[in-house]
Amino acid sequence: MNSEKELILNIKDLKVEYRTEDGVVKAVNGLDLEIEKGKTHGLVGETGAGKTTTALSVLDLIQSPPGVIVDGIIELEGKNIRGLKDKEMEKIRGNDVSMIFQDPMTSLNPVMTIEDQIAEVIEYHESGGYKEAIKKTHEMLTLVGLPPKRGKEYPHQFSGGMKQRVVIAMALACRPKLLIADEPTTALDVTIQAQVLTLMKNLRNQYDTSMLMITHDLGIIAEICDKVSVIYAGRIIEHGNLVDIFDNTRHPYTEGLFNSLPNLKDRKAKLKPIKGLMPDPTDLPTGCPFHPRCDYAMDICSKAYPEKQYRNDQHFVECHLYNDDNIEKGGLIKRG
Amino acid sequence: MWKYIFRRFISLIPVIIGVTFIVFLIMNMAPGDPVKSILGEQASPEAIEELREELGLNDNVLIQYKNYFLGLLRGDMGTSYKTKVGVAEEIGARLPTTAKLAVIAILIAIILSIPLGILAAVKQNTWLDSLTMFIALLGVSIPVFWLGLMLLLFFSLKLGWFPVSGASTWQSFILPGVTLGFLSMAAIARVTRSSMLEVIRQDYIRTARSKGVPYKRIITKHALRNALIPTITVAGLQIGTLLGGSVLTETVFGLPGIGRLMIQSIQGRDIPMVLGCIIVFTVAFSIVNLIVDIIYAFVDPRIKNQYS
Amino acid sequence: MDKPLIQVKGLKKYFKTPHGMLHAVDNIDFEISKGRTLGLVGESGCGKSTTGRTILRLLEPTDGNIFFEGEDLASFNKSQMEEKRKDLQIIFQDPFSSLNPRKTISQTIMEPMIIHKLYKTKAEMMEKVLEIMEIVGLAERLVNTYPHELDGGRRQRIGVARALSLNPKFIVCDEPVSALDVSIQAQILNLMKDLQKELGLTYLFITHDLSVVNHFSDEIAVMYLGKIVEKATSEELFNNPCHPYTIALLSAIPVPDIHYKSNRIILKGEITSPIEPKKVCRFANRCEYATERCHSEEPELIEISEGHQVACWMDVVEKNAKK
Amino acid sequence: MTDNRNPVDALKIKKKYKKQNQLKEIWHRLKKNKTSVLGLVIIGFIIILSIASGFIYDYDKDIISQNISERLQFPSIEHPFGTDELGRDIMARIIYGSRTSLSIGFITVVLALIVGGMLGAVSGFYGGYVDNIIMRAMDIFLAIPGTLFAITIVAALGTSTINLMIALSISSIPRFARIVRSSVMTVRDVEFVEAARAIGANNFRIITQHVIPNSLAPVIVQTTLSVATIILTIAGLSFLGLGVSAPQPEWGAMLSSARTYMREYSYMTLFPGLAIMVTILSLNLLGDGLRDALDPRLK
Amino acid sequence: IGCSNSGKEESSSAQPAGSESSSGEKAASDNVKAGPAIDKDTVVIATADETPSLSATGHNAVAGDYVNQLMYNGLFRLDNNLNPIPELVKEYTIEEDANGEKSIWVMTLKEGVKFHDGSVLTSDDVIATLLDAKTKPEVRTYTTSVVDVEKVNDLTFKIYTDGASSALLYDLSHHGNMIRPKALIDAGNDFNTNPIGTGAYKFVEWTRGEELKFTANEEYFDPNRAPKIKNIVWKIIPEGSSRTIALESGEIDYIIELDSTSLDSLKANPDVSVLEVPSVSHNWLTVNNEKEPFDNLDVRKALCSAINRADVITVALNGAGIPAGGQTPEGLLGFSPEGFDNYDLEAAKAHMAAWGGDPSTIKLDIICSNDTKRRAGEVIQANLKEIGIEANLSSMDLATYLSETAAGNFTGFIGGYTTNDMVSFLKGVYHSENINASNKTRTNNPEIDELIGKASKAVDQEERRLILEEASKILNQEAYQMPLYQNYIISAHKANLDNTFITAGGSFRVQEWSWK
Ligand SMILES: Nc1ncnc2c1ncn2[C@@H]1O[C@H](COP(=O)(O)OP(=O)(O)OP(=O)(O)O)[C@@H](O)[C@H]1O
Ligand SMILES: Nc1ncnc2c1ncn2[C@@H]1O[C@H](COP(=O)(O)OP(=O)(O)OP(=O)(O)O)[C@@H](O)[C@H]1O
Ligand SMILES: [Mg+2]
Ligand SMILES: [Mg+2]
Repeated sequence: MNSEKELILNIKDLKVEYRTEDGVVKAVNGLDLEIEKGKTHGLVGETGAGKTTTALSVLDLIQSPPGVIVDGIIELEGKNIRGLKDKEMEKIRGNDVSMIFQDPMTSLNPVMTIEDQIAEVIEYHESGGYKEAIKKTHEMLTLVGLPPKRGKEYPHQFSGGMKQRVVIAMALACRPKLLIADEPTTALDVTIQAQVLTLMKNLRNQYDTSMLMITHDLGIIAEICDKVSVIYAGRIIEHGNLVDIFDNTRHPYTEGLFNSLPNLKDRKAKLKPIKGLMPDPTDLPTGCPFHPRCDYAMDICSKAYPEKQYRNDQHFVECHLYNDDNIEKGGLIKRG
Repeated sequence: MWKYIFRRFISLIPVIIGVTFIVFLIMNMAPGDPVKSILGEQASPEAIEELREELGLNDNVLIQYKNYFLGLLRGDMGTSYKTKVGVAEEIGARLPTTAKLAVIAILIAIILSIPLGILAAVKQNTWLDSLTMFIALLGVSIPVFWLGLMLLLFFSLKLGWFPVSGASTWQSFILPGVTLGFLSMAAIARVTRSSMLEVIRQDYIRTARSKGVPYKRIITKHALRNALIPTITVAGLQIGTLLGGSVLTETVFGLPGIGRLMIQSIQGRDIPMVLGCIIVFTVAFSIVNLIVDIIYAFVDPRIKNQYS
Repeated sequence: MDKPLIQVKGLKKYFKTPHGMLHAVDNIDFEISKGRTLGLVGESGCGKSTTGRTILRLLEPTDGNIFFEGEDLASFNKSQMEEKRKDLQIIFQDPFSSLNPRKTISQTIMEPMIIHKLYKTKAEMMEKVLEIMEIVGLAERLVNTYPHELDGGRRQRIGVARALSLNPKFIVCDEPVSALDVSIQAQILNLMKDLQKELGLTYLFITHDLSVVNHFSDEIAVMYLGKIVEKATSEELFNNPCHPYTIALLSAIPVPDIHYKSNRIILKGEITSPIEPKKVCRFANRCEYATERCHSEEPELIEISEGHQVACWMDVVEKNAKK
Repeated sequence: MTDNRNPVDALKIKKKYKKQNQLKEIWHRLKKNKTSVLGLVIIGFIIILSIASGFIYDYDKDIISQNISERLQFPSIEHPFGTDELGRDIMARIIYGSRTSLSIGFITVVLALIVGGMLGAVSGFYGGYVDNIIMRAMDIFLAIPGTLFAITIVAALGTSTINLMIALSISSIPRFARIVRSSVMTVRDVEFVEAARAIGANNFRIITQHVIPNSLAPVIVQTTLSVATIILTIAGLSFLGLGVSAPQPEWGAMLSSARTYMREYSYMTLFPGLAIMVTILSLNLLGDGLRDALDPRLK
Repeated sequence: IGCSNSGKEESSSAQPAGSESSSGEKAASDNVKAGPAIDKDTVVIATADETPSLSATGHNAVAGDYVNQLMYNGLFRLDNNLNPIPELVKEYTIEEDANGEKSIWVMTLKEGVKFHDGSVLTSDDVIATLLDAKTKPEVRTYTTSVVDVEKVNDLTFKIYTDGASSALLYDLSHHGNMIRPKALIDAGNDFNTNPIGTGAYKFVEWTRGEELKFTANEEYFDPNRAPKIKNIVWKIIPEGSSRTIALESGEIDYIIELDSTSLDSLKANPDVSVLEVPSVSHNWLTVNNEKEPFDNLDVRKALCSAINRADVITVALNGAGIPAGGQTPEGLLGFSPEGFDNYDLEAAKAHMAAWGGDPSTIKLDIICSNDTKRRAGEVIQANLKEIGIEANLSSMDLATYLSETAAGNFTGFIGGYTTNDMVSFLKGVYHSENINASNKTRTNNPEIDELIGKASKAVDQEERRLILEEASKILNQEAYQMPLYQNYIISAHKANLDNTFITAGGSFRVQEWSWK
């Protein structure tokens, strides 16, 4: 692929810690992430892998204390935005980068009308005042399929799916360059989830927005993402495009994720879950953090952290199983 | 909404019946005799007997209560044993003072405590937090009369800014208001702090931040209104406490309020007056609660439709 | 099929609300044979949990019968029911709120034994606790830990262990894995399946995740607004869904396969209010095939093939053909 | 799956893993909050002092014996807090008085908590008309001034510290009933209560084993704060001549009898006032810390 | 003037005699003009208690007596030495009845006395007033001496007493018998809201709980005693320290009840003058003479001599009082110290020994209903310990105390009695007919009852004195109770308020005041 890809977001060697009284939670440990302009980038991983932390670091919204970004570079369109002053950061938030949170039930202010909440972003980032902002709000509401006259209502009068639409309208109101969606449909019902996903897909295409889609649902990835990064214990352990990840799975962890899913076609097949649990983030295992759960673990795995091993110019894994020779062939059992 | 308000008042009726009846019984069971209190140390046996007869105290307690209650139904709260003045009239004369005192006190408390609470929450775990909470705590632990007299000594005697006693001008209410308000300040500041802390951890605050809203605006516009609900509850409860707990303040500042009247009446076993005061307190308390509930509805749209 | 272990007939559960009667469960029938699993799927708020709880009389049924081994649970009095609970258990969705945070694992697992006086001595009970912990895969060293010290997966195992401690015959599983990560979810599902095989358990498996229910259940009932709209064996339902709602539901599953081409049916709008529903097809508002009849008459469940029932006014066979 | 462990071993295993119990853990969390540790230390100090005061002082000689010729002396080395109107050492009386003040405060609150807590628990757990009746009754009690109870009970049963405690308890009952009720109501609908019912637990067991232990945290906090309120209330009652009987030292009574001397001999109010203030302050600090420590969600 | 309320003080003889206008020695001190500008038309008086009623017959409270004195006049009033002198009456004679007893009092009113409503005072008003007062339980104690009244002409009337009566003139000085217009009495006027009398001040307004306002009666009948200050504001400030602060800040001009603790600092304040007068209020530790062992004279005498009265005064009153010198109040006609058991520990121990019982078995519960009494109680408790008695203090609120003590449900309590006349004192405190009421020792001594009867018929002062002294001596010997002190009446006012004076009975005459 073209090495001069245009990046909207480039995270390099991000390290984030939560310094709690029970110890230091190493939530993100040297994470690299490149998101290309106009592409939808999926980030999958189990609970506690550091997905939300990564997303919040981009907007500098990590709860502090206890959270601290220890190291790393976060470039937005080539410009480092890490450590910007609050004032400058406020200009970026909601304008260049906006975010949709997991739970629509709690991410709207219960005592403000929804149109005021949407108009607020517009007011802060665009000149034109309140009237103008409301006008634009109504356009946004129509766009996400809500009648503008319901803008005067409060969040509790809306159902979950409608609230998530409001949140989407809010996130897209200023036509951000990058939209970060942190598990936007996890809290929703299957049918509503399908509605919202379809809506997001359409809007993304319409606005040509780049997107970071955080999820633990590989089905969603398959459906709307271009690129996928698999995160484990605060690091990207496998990265590639959909074909790389879905059809040429290399990392045992990624493989485990697939094997844990019930197979729609063969309902009798026994599930093959990854054994064990996510490691304690205050006390990560040495070497590859996945090795205690890995069926293929070797001596080296507990000693050294594996280097990135590229299968092609973008698909890489961090796993000792692979070297230049066997990476192309692959070595894992095929999933049923 | 009106139906709701109406229902609330209807539910007050059993409480008033219960309260008056129990107080009636208590006052009758309690040692101490209104007649001897009125006639004092020099009372002669004949005078005592005559006055008992005159006040109807020789009747059976239940008959006395029945008479009282029938009067109450007619809107007659009875006549004070001691002053022979109608209870309603006497209370009516003092109610404005107590009401003004309570309102001013609660206003002062709110004006002082909400900023303190916010400050403490925003600066959580810093010395500012500790300091503000310490000031707030002083409020509950300083004896009322001590604070009252100190204020009098300083502001009235030394500076001559406020009158020492009386209730004729608005200035008369400032020092008592501060004294009493200081008491409630602690409670209100503390809830404000903790509910503010709770609110600023909420997801929608993070949402607001992700929209690029400056932090100060987030506190004032997004967080405060959400944090206000528990604050209002406590402030409402405090008004109740203030209404009743104002005795010492009223005494120190010579304010002719109901708190003092009630204590005097209890001490003098002036049963109709005690009952009158308690009815007024009960009604006032539930009106305050009702107002609090209505304010809720304005602050929080989620609550509004519960009243429909 | 064997004789049904549990048989629900005309079950109704209404809730009183300020706005009127909420028909959470409205006249449903089903039966589950011993050792089998019935999956109950549907959108949020359609009455799945209410069904589960009413069967166990955690909620008092408004109407209907619940036959368990031939006895009608609905007619039991309080103490009879308390006695009967030995045989009927439930596993909850939320491993956080379903465990008393102030009881250790062993206390939680032992409590049912104490209540039903299953064993004479504390030591015997403790022995049993350890045995169950081993069965559900909880390490011995965790006996005295509190739930908040554990992760969701282990907590859910406690929930399973608690349900097992009385050797029940029937377990209602109310979304036991929805709150868990995929890999943990798979671990728990495997565990439950193994237990079923070993102990001959019968499950009512409530979920909104169709891929899970497909994997786990022998039969599936699809619920919509308090009614069962379609019921069939899992294979039949996935291969030959008939009710428009079932079809939409199946099409909405995101499939983790980039070669899968979905022809997704997006349902318009959202579930309507279950308060005082009209006597019409409750899905009609969102149904693209809805006819006038759907808006005026309520369809009954009819059997269209062996064990496959649908409640829909459309010509079912025709629809089948279309599929 | 069934290795044959014998029952005795099972218990041994349980013992083996007996590690921190919950109290220890609460203590552990409490320890992290510096201000509440300060509160705890002060309260502990006061309690130790009050226990020790029985050994330090001779009640007849140091606490109640009068020395009119040394009355109303300002603080000095001999009398660090000065002397009162009867020439008694104020410091000794304050230290000794902590016994009465604290025990009235704590016992009263515990009494009120038991009765009010039971009513509140029943009311919150059952809801419906039971709740309605209990809460209306509590409203009635709430409307009756505490002074009235105090006068009636003290007058009817005689002046004694115990009767004073009964009177104060009665007037605190409604408050506790309310707190416990609202706390119980939040716990009542949590799933583990339903789980308990599902395993066949009866209401009594559910209330005592599941509901009450989990609704206790806000109640405990309120309890520490109420102790403070009660101590101040005794001072208030002393003004009405209903406090603790003289010559027994008690802070509220000392404070109120010093009121007459406030302007000229301000130290007489200052020291009992300070004693009350420090106690209340540290109870509050402790209460705040406890609230956090008792919440298992906040690790 | 007898008024209820235990807190009143009492005292001994040393009263400045002399005419009423020559009072106010204390005010003589300073000429430095002080404080904020004085409104010469107004004087602001502060008091702790509010009158229950403005009606002269509607209460028996000190606070009410003060205001009644402003608005009404009696037929008689008490002079500075607490002797009755004519007020509305110009002259009177006493006639003998059929039995030869001096029981017919023929009195003539002053002419041209006008009520506040403009009507002129006549005999009819007197008759209506005295007969009306007899129907009012609140003032019953002071209306019994009048048996009947009869009109002679517009200004002359006859009062019939039950035989000779020494109490009549005292009773006629009491506020309950102050003269009100017949027309209003007949019309059922509410004197609480519309108090019409002949007094030096007219009622203007009453803000309940806060203040009363009065204005001078321009048509006052006695030009020599016409009010000099036009307006009176009568404020209720319940808290003692607040009253003092208000005086210091200049907000008020006169404090009726001054806290004894403020005495020293106010005395040192050049802007303020302090009035201190020993009162006739007699305060004691009362024991229930019907209960063992207090029915034993030795025990009572032991208690009486065990009490260190000087210490009690120091502690309870901050020194503002004099030790009681007998079972009757010093300063009233008929007082005698003879045979009284003064503080003497040895004597006390001897009495105790004479009794022969074990002092530690004595159960004495001393009821104290306020702070002053509690302080006194604490000293007494320590005193009694010296003779081996472990007394208990118990606090009760005033109402409980009043009814429990009247009913005899006590072993001991601290109380007092205030009256301006020895006969009414003896009657109230020791007469057997007042058992279950004001006779709380429950003394039932026929000899005393007889002496009281005799004294109340002795119109001749000297004869009366002798009878009363005899009674006093008997009482001293019987030691029915343990007298403690007669407290000072303390008032304070701005130094430039002139002509202030208080009697041992606690009354003061606002109409005589003037600004310097
Ligand atoms: N405020 C915080 N204080 C302490 N630790 C935190 C905090 N927020 C997150 N963590 C820890 O950081 C790690 C990464 O958390 P993060 O929320 O980024 O995970 P995630 O991948 O988003 O998980 P999920 O799928 O559950 O949302 C976890 O171990 C979590 O416990
Ligand atoms: N105790 C209750 N009182 C009133 N309404 C209730 C109660 N419990 C449930 N409901 C209502 O009954 C309906 C069915 O609820 P239920 O919990 O059974 O749905 P569900 O299918 O389990 O949904 P979910 O997937 O969200 O768990 C809903 O509309 C719900 O609001
Ligand atoms: Mg997350
Ligand atoms: Mg459910």
